[in-house]
Amino acid sequence: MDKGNELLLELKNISKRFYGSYALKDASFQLRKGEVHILCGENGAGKSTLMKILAGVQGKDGGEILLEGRPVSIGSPLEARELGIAIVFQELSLSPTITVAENLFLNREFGRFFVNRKKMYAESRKILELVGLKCDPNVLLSSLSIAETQLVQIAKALSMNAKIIIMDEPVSSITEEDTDKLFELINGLKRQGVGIIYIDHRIENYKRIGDRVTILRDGCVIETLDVGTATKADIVERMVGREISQLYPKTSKPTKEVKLKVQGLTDDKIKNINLEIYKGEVFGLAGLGGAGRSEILRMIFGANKINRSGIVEIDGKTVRIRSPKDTMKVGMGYVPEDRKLQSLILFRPVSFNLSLAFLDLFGKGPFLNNSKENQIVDEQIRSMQIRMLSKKAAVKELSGGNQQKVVLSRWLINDKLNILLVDEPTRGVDVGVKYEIYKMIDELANAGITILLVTSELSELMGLCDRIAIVREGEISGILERDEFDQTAIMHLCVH
Amino acid sequence: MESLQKKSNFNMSEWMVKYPQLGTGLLFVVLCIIFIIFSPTNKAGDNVFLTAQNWTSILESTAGFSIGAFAMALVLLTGGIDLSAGAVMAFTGMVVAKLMEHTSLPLPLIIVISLGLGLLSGLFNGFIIVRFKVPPFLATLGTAGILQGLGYMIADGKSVYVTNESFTRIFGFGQFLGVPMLAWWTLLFTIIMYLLISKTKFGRRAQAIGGNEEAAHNSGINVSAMKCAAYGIMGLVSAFVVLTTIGRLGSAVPTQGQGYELQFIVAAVLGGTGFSGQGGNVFSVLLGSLVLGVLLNGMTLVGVNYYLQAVIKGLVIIMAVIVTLQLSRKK
Amino acid sequence: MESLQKKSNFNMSEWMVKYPQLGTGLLFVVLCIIFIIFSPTNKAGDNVFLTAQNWTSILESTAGFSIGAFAMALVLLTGGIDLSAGAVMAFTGMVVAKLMEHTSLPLPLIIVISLGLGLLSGLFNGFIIVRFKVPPFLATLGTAGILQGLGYMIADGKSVYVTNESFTRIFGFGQFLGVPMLAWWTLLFTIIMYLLISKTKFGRRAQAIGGNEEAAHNSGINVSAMKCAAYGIMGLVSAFVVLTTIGRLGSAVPTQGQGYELQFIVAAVLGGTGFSGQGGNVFSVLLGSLVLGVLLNGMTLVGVNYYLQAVIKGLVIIMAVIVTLQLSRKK
Amino acid sequence: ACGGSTNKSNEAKPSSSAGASGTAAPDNSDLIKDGIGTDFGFGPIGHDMEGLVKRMGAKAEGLKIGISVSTQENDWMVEWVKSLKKMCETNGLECIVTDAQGKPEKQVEDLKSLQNQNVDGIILFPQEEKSLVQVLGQLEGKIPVVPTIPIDGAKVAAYIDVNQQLKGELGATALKAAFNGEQGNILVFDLVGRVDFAINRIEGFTRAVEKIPNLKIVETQSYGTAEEYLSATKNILASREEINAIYTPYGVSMVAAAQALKQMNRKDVKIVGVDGDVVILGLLKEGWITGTNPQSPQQNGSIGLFTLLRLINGENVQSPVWEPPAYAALWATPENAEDFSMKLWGRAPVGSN
Ligand SMILES: Nc1ncnc2c1ncn2[C@@H]1O[C@H](COP(=O)(O)OP(=O)(O)OP(=O)(O)O)[C@@H](O)[C@H]1O
Ligand SMILES: Nc1ncnc2c1ncn2[C@@H]1O[C@H](COP(=O)(O)OP(=O)(O)OP(=O)(O)O)[C@@H](O)[C@H]1O
Ligand SMILES: [Mg+2]
Ligand SMILES: [Mg+2]
Repeated sequence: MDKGNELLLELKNISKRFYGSYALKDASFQLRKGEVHILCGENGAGKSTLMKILAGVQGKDGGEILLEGRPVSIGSPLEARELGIAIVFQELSLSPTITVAENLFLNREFGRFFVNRKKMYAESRKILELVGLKCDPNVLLSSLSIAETQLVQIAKALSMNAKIIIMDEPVSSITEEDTDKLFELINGLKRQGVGIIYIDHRIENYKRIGDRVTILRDGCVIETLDVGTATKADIVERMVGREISQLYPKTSKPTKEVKLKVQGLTDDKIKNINLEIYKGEVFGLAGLGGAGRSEILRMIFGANKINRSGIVEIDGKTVRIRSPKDTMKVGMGYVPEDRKLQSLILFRPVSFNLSLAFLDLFGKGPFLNNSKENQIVDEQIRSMQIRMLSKKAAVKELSGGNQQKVVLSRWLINDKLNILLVDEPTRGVDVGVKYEIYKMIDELANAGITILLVTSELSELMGLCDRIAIVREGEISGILERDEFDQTAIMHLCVH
Repeated sequence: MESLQKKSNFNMSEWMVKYPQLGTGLLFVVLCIIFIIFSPTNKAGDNVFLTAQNWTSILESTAGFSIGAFAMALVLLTGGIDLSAGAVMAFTGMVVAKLMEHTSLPLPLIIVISLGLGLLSGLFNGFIIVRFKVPPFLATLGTAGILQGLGYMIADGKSVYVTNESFTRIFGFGQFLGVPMLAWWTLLFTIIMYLLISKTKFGRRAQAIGGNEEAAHNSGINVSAMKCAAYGIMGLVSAFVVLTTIGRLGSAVPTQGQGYELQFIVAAVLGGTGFSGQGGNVFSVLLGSLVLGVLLNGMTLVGVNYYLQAVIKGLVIIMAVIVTLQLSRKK
Repeated sequence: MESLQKKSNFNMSEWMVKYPQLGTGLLFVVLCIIFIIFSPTNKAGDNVFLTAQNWTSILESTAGFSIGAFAMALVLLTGGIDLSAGAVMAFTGMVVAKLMEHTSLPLPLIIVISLGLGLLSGLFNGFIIVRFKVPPFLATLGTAGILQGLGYMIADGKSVYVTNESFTRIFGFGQFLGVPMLAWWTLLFTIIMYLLISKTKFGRRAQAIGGNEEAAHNSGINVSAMKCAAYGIMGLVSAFVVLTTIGRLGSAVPTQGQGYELQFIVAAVLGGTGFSGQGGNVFSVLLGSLVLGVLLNGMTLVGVNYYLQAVIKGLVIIMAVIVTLQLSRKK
Repeated sequence: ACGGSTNKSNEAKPSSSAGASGTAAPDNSDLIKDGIGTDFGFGPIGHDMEGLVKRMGAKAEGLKIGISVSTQENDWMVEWVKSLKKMCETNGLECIVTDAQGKPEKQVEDLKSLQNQNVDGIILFPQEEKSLVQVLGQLEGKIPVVPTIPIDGAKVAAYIDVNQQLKGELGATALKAAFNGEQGNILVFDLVGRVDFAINRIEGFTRAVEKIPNLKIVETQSYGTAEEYLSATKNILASREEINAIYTPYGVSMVAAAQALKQMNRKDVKIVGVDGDVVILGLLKEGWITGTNPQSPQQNGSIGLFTLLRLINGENVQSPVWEPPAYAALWATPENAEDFSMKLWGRAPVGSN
C-alpha cells in the first residue's frame, strides 16, 4: 500500500458546544500516514478545540474518532498518549516549578518508584539537542525564556514516539532559525510515517511543510485543499469568507518632528540604546528572540522597575520614568507581547479591561460614572468590531484576535495618545484580524501618532514601517530606511 | 432531554452570574426557616427566633464580622490575605481601653489615635508585602505575632474595664431609633465599602490587581500603593471593629480579636469573594456574615451543644461554599 | 564598581539557587550564637543552651513541627494549604487516648486506627477540594471545625490521661542509643519525606501540579488523585504528630494541635517552600522548624519576657522570610 | 477593721465543707503551727515567710526558684506571678519565671528548661493538669515541685489543695438565700476545655443544688470566648425564659454574663460563681452579680512558696497543704465588694467611681 495514502486518523462529525453555542459543528477531518495536515481558520474557528478533543483534554458532545480504522474513545490525556497521540499545546503547558528534564518526562518518568535521574538527564540532553536547545536539563523551567520554553514543549511532543503529533501554533514564539530547524524535523518525521496536524496563522509557512490544508470557519469544516495547488488567496478567502487584496495598507508618512528620543538606555539586558523617532512614524524593531526588543519597549514605557539608566525625551522634554504612570501621562501607550499574562484581567468582562488604564475618563474624583463608561466602551467595541457572546462575558472567553483588539482599544480610548509601543500585536491572530490591525496602525500613524513596533514577522515590519532598527544582543546593530528594506540585509544585521 | 437540561441550566446559571449573592441568600433563608421551626416559643407565645430582641442580638453579634469581612474582601480582591486583623484588634483595642481609663484625652481623639494605629499596622503589612515580596500569609502572620505581643505588653496581660458609658453605648449596646447602634454601623460600612469597592476607581483598580497584577501594572496602576492601601484599610477597619467588641463587652481583654481574621475570611468567601480577585460584592459578603451570625444564634437558641455547634458550623461553611460555587459556576 | 557588584551578586545568587537552605541555615547559626552568648550557665559552669539536655529538649519539642511541616510542604507543593492539620491532631489524638485507656486493643492496632482516621480526614479534605473545587483554605477550615468539635465530643471536653509507658516512651521521652526517640522519628520522616518529595515520581508530579495544574493534567497526571493523596498524607502525618504530643505530655488534651497547622506552614515556608509549588526541599524545611524550635527554647532560657517573645517570634518570621527570599531570588 | 467583713463573708458558707465535698478535711495545722504572720486582711491565718527564711539560714542563700505559669493572659495569673516575684525578691531569692503561653507542651518544655537551669525548686501553676503528670514523674526526686492546685495522679513532694467543691457549694448556698424559697432555674456555664477545677466547682455546685428543693439546673452550656458567652447569655435568656440564675465557675464567663445582664438591664437574673478581679467586683458592686468567691492570687502563690521553702529546708510537709478555709470560703457581695477589691488588688473595683 502507498504509505502516503494510508489513513491514520479520521474525525467524523465532531461537535462541541460552549454555553449552548457551537465551537465545533459536525467537523470531519482525515489524516494520512506521513502527512503534514495543516488546520487553519480565523481566531475562534475551533482549531484548538478540535485538537484538545483529540488530545483527550476536552470532551466532545458528538461525533466519532477513528484511529487506523478502529473507533476509539479518548477520555483523558493519558489515553491519548497511549493511543500514540502527542500534542504541542497553544498555551504554555509545562510546569515552571520543576526542571526541564522533569517536564520532558512528566508522568512517564524512568524508574519504578524512584525517578532515575541519570537516565532522565541523559535522555533529556538528547531530546533537547534535537530541537537545538542548549540548556542544562536540570535547571528549573521557570528560568527559561518564552521561546526556550516553547522549544521544550516541542521537544516533549517529539520525544513521545507518537504516531500522530499535533502542533498548535508551535512557531508563534520561536525564532526563524528555530523554525527552520523544526521544519526539518517535521520533514524527517514525515518520512518515518508519522502523521502531523499543524496549526499556524502564517500562511507562508504552509508551503514549506504542508501536504494538505483543512480550513475551519465558525466551527465548520469548509474545505480540504492540497497545499501544492492552493494559493494563499484561496485559503484566505475560505477562511474569512471574503477576499483580502492588499495585505499591508501603508499610506502614512512620518513628519520631520522628533517625537520620541531615547539616549543611552541601558539595563542588564540592553546596552546604550539611542533612537530618534518622528511624529507619525511607524518605527520597527527587528531582532532574534531574546535580542532585547521587548525589553526596550518595557524600559521606555517604564514597565520594568529594575535599575536603569538613560534618558527618554518626548517632544524634547526629558521624562522622569519611575512607572508606567509617568509615561502614560505624556500620552504613551503599551501593548505587551503576551496579552494573557501582561494585559488582560481574564475573568473580568470586556468593559472592565477596556477602561482599566484610563479610569479618569469616566468621571472626575474618586467615583466611576458607569453610564459614561458604558457609552465610551460601547463606542469602542463598535468601532473596533470586537466580537463576543455577551458584554458581560469574561474576556478569557473571547478568541485571541478579539482579545488583542481589547488590549489595543484600552489605549485608543485615550484621546491624548501620541506614542504607542506595540509588541507582537499579531501573534496568534488570524489573517482577518491581522489586516484590521495593520489598517489600524496605518490609521494611527496618519493621525500623527508615533508607533514603535516589535514583531517577529519580518514581512510585517517591512510592510508597515517607515524605518527599522535591528537589535542584536541588546544593542542596536543598524537602522534601515524604508527604501533600504531587504530581508537578507536585516537578517544579516540580526545575526552579525 | 437535552433541551430540557439546557433550559434549566441556562436559567439558573444566568441568574447566578447576575446575582452571585443568590446562593448565600438561599442558605440564609433556609437557615432562618429551620430555626423558626425549631425555635422555642416564649411566654407571650412568640417564636423566640423571630423576636425583635433576638434579631437585635443577631445584628449586634454579627456587626463586627460583617464590617471586618468587607475590608477582608478588599484585601482578597487584591490577591492578598490578612491574618493579622485579629491581632490589630487586640493591639489597638488595648490602646483605646488604656487611654480611655488612664488618661483624660477626649474620646474622639482616642478613637482617632486607635484607628490611626490600625491604619499604620495595616500599612506595615502592606510595606513588607510589596517591598520585600513576602507572601501575605506569612507577612501578616508575623505582624500578628508582633501586635499580639504588643497588646499584651500594653495591658500587662490584664483586661481593662471600660466605664465610659457613652462609648459602650455608641459602639456597644446602644440603640438609635429603636435599631441597635451596631446595625447602624454595619449599614454605614456596607454603604461605604460598597461604594469603595464597586463604584470607585480605587475599587476597580483593586479588582484588577487581584485578577492580574502584571496587567494592572502595565495599565499604569500603582500596584504597590494600592496593595498598601488595601492592607491599610483592613487595619483601620479592624481597629474600628474592636471598638464594637469593647463596646459590647464593656471591657478590653488581651485575647480580643483572636480568630476574627478567619471569621472575616469565611464571611468574605461565603459572600462569593475568591482568593484571586473574583467576586467582591459587599452585599453578598454581608449575607455571608449574616449566615454565620444566624447560624450561631440559632444553634444556641435551639440548644445545640457547643461541641456539636463547631461540627455543624464546619459543615455549613463547606456546604455553603459548595452551593455558592456550584450555582454560580457556569457549565 | 559595576563589575564588583556583579561578581558578588553572582556568587551569592548562584549559591542560593543551588542551596536554597543557606538562608535558613544562616539564620539558624545566628540564633544559636546569640543564645550561646546570652544563655545562663548552670552550676557545673556549663552554658545551659549547649547542654545535651537542652538539645534533647529542643529536638523533642521540634520533632512534631518538623514532621508536620514536611507534609505541609507537600501540600503547598500541590498549590494547596491545609488548615485542618491541628484539628486532625485534636481528633485522632483523642481517639488514640480513649482507645488506649478504655479498651484493651493492642497498641499497634490503636495506632493504625488513628493513622487511618487521620488519612481519612485528609482524604475528606482532598475530596471536597477536588470534587467541588472549594478553595483549600476554606475547605480545610471547615473540616477543622468539624474535627475539633468531634474531638471535644469524644472526650466531653476533658483531657485523657495516658498511662501506657511503652507508648509514652516510644513517642515521647524515650531514648535510643542516647538519642531521643523523637529525634529518631524526625530523622525517619526526614528521609521518607525527602525520598517521597524529591526522588519519587509521586513527588515530582506533585510539584508539577503546584506549578501549573493544567499542564500536569495535560500530561495525563490524575491531578485529583494526586491532590487527594497529598491531603491524605497530611492527615496521616498529623495523626502521627499527635502521637508525639501525647507521648510527650502523657495525656491527650482537647485543645491539642491548636495552631499547629500555622506552625507547619511557617516552618515549611521558612524552609523555602512557596505557595504555588516552589521549593519543597525537605532539609530546608527541617532547618526552618529548627529555627523556630531554637528560637522558642532560647528565648525561654534567656528569660525574655513572655509578651516580648511573641513580638520577637513575629519579627524573626518576617525577617527570615525576607532573608530567604532576598538571597534566593535571582536578580 | 477587717474582721467585720470576714465574719460577714463567713456567714454565707457552710460551717464545715468536709462532709459535703467528700474530700479530706482541710488541715491547716501545719500553717497554724508556723503561725503567725502575714495578714492578708481576711483573718489571722497566714504564714511567716520571713521567719522561715531566717530559720533556713545558709540554706536560703543563693536559692534559685523556678516559677512555671500557665499563661499571662488574665489578671489573676499576672498578679500571681507578680506577687511571687515580689515575695522572692523581699526574701533575697533568685527566681526564674517561665510562661507556657497557654500551651501544655510549652509548659512541659518550661519545666525541663528550669531543670536544665538547675533551679532548687519549682512552683507550678498548671495549664492542663493531666499533661504534667508525666514530666512531674521525671522530675520526682530531682527537684521539689509544688503545684499550687492539685494535679491528679502527679507525684510531687507536696501540693496545695483548694477545696473547689466548697466553692461550688458556696454558690448554691448564696442562691438559696437569694431566692429565699422561690423557684430558681439555673443556667450553668462550663468551659470548653473542661479542666479539673471547673469540673469540681460545678460538681460541688450541682450536689449542693440537688439538696435545695427550690433550685434546679435547667441548662448547661460551654463556650470559648467572652463574646460567645455574652451572646449566649442573651440568646439563652431569651429562649429559656424560666432561667433566672447563672452559675459561672470562672471569671471570663462571669464578666460576660454580667455584662449581658447589664445591657439588657435585668437584675432579676442572679449570677453567682467563682473569681473576683476588679472588673467582677465592679459589676458585683453595681449589683449585676449576686455574689462570688474571689480568689486571692497572692495567697495562693504565697502558700506555694512557703511550702516549697519548707521542702527545701528538709522539713516534713504533709501533702496536700490545704488552702486555709478562711480563704477558700471568702464570699463577696455587692456590699463588701469594695472592701474585697482594696484588700485583694489594692485598688477600688472598676466602674464604681
Ligand atoms: N473552555 C472554553 N470555554 C468557553 N468557550 C471556549 C472554551 N474554549 C474555547 N472556547 C470558544 O470556542 C471557540 C473556538 O475556540 P478555539 O480555541 O478552538 O479557537 P481557535 O481556532 O484555536 O482560535 P485561535 O486561532 O485564536 O487559537 C471560541 O469562540 C472560543 O471562545
Ligand atoms: N517579561 C520578561 N521579564 C523579564 N525578562 C524577560 C521577559 N521576557 C523576556 N525576558 C528575557 O529578557 C531578555 C530579553 O528579552 P526580550 O523579550 O526583550 O527579547 P525579544 O527580542 O523581545 O525576544 P522575544 O522574541 O523572546 O520576545 C531575554 O533573555 C528574555 O529571556
Ligand atoms: Mg487555538
Ligand atoms: Mg519580545
